Amino acid sequence: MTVIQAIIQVFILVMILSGGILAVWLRDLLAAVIALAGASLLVSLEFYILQAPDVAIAEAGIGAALTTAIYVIALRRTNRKEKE
Amino acid sequence: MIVDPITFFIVAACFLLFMIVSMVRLGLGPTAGDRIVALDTVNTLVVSGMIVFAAAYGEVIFVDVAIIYALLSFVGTLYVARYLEGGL
Amino acid sequence: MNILIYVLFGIGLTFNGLGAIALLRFPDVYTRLHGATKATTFGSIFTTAAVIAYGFARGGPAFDTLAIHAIIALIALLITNPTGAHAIARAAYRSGVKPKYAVVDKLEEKK
Amino acid sequence: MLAFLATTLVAYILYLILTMFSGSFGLWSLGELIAGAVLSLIAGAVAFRVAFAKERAGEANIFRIFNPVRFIIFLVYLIGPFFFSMAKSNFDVAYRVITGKIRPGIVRISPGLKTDLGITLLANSITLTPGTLSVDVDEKNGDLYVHWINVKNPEPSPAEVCGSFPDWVRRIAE
Repeated sequence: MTVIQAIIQVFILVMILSGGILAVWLRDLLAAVIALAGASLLVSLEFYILQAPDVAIAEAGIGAALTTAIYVIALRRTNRKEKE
Repeated sequence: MIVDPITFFIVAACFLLFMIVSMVRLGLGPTAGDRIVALDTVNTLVVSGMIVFAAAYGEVIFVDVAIIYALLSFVGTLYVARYLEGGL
Repeated sequence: MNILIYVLFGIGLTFNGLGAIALLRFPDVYTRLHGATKATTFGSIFTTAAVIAYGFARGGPAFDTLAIHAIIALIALLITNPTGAHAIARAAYRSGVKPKYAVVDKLEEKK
Repeated sequence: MLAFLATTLVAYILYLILTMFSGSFGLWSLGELIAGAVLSLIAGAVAFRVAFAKERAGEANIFRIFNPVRFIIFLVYLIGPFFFSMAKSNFDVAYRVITGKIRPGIVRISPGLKTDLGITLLANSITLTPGTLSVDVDEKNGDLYVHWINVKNPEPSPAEVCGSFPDWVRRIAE
């Protein structure tokens, strides 16, 4: 039981890390926003596994819907490609 | 005889494996459309994984998180899609 | 009952895995959407059905509530998933991604 | 007025389903019943213009959806032909994932539906059934542009792409 739970935790943490690295590394800012949305989605799943459903609901609302919306509206006003 | 909770944990671990495969496509998709498809797949997998976890822990309130997640992740997908087609 | 739950989980996991593999194997956005949307929706129906069967088999108010809420989550998933796929396909077409290896493209002729 | 009542009723039923098995007063407790009534009144007052917008529905009588006969037909449609073709579509997708044989293209079909609800239902059904994915809709005459993964005929009839679905949808929503 505990072994499987540890494996689940490791999988989720690896995916959060890869999402964050992608968000920094990608030059296309829309792709970076999508990677950030994926990372916050998985952060919410991690809160959920740690048995804090209220925090998970808050993270879902803020991370998946609100942050993505704000970043996309900001992209609309500026450039999509990052300059070197 | 009722299923042991360890079954649900194994199923959830399989879901996480599929999520990793989808994250690969999120990383190397050539266009933004490919990345949104991958994000949508991860959303669906997370929602059904949350339902399975709720059965594993035996708590009702956990399923409500899944319902809210299913509706809110849709909003995020729609925002990026609207940006891509030039509306918004 | 036990065997039913295992079989439902098996079918669901198979189709979810196919959806994830389809994401890697197909060549362009539209075909990937085919694989991802259909296979993951169908697989999610089966895994959620397994949870619903588990809830009703356990019995009691708490587990009945779990099963009913799982049904509502499934309905939400069934409504939002094809709509999101349609939105992504339209956005991809309007942002200028042409379907690869296409033999016919009527939408191109319209514009 | 009728739109407001219908929205309130739907919201109240949804609230009652969500809070089932919560108390001693039958299936629900008294506090849940009162709170649900107040909340669904607020929801109805806020949302009835969006839920039953007349100018976008196409025709005058938009409350046909509440006809119970249509509901029963809808359930039969969901369980019978829709679920069957969904299963078929998944084996089709499995075959194409394993072998990699595709011949894609975007075709146009004109099913001849008029109401918004009918077009939405048909487009979502098409997305979940074998080898097809709705890409765009022509809002003037209700034509659908469909991405077909295995094109057999560049100018197909609706029956060739989605089987008997337009007839079912016409029975449900028009």
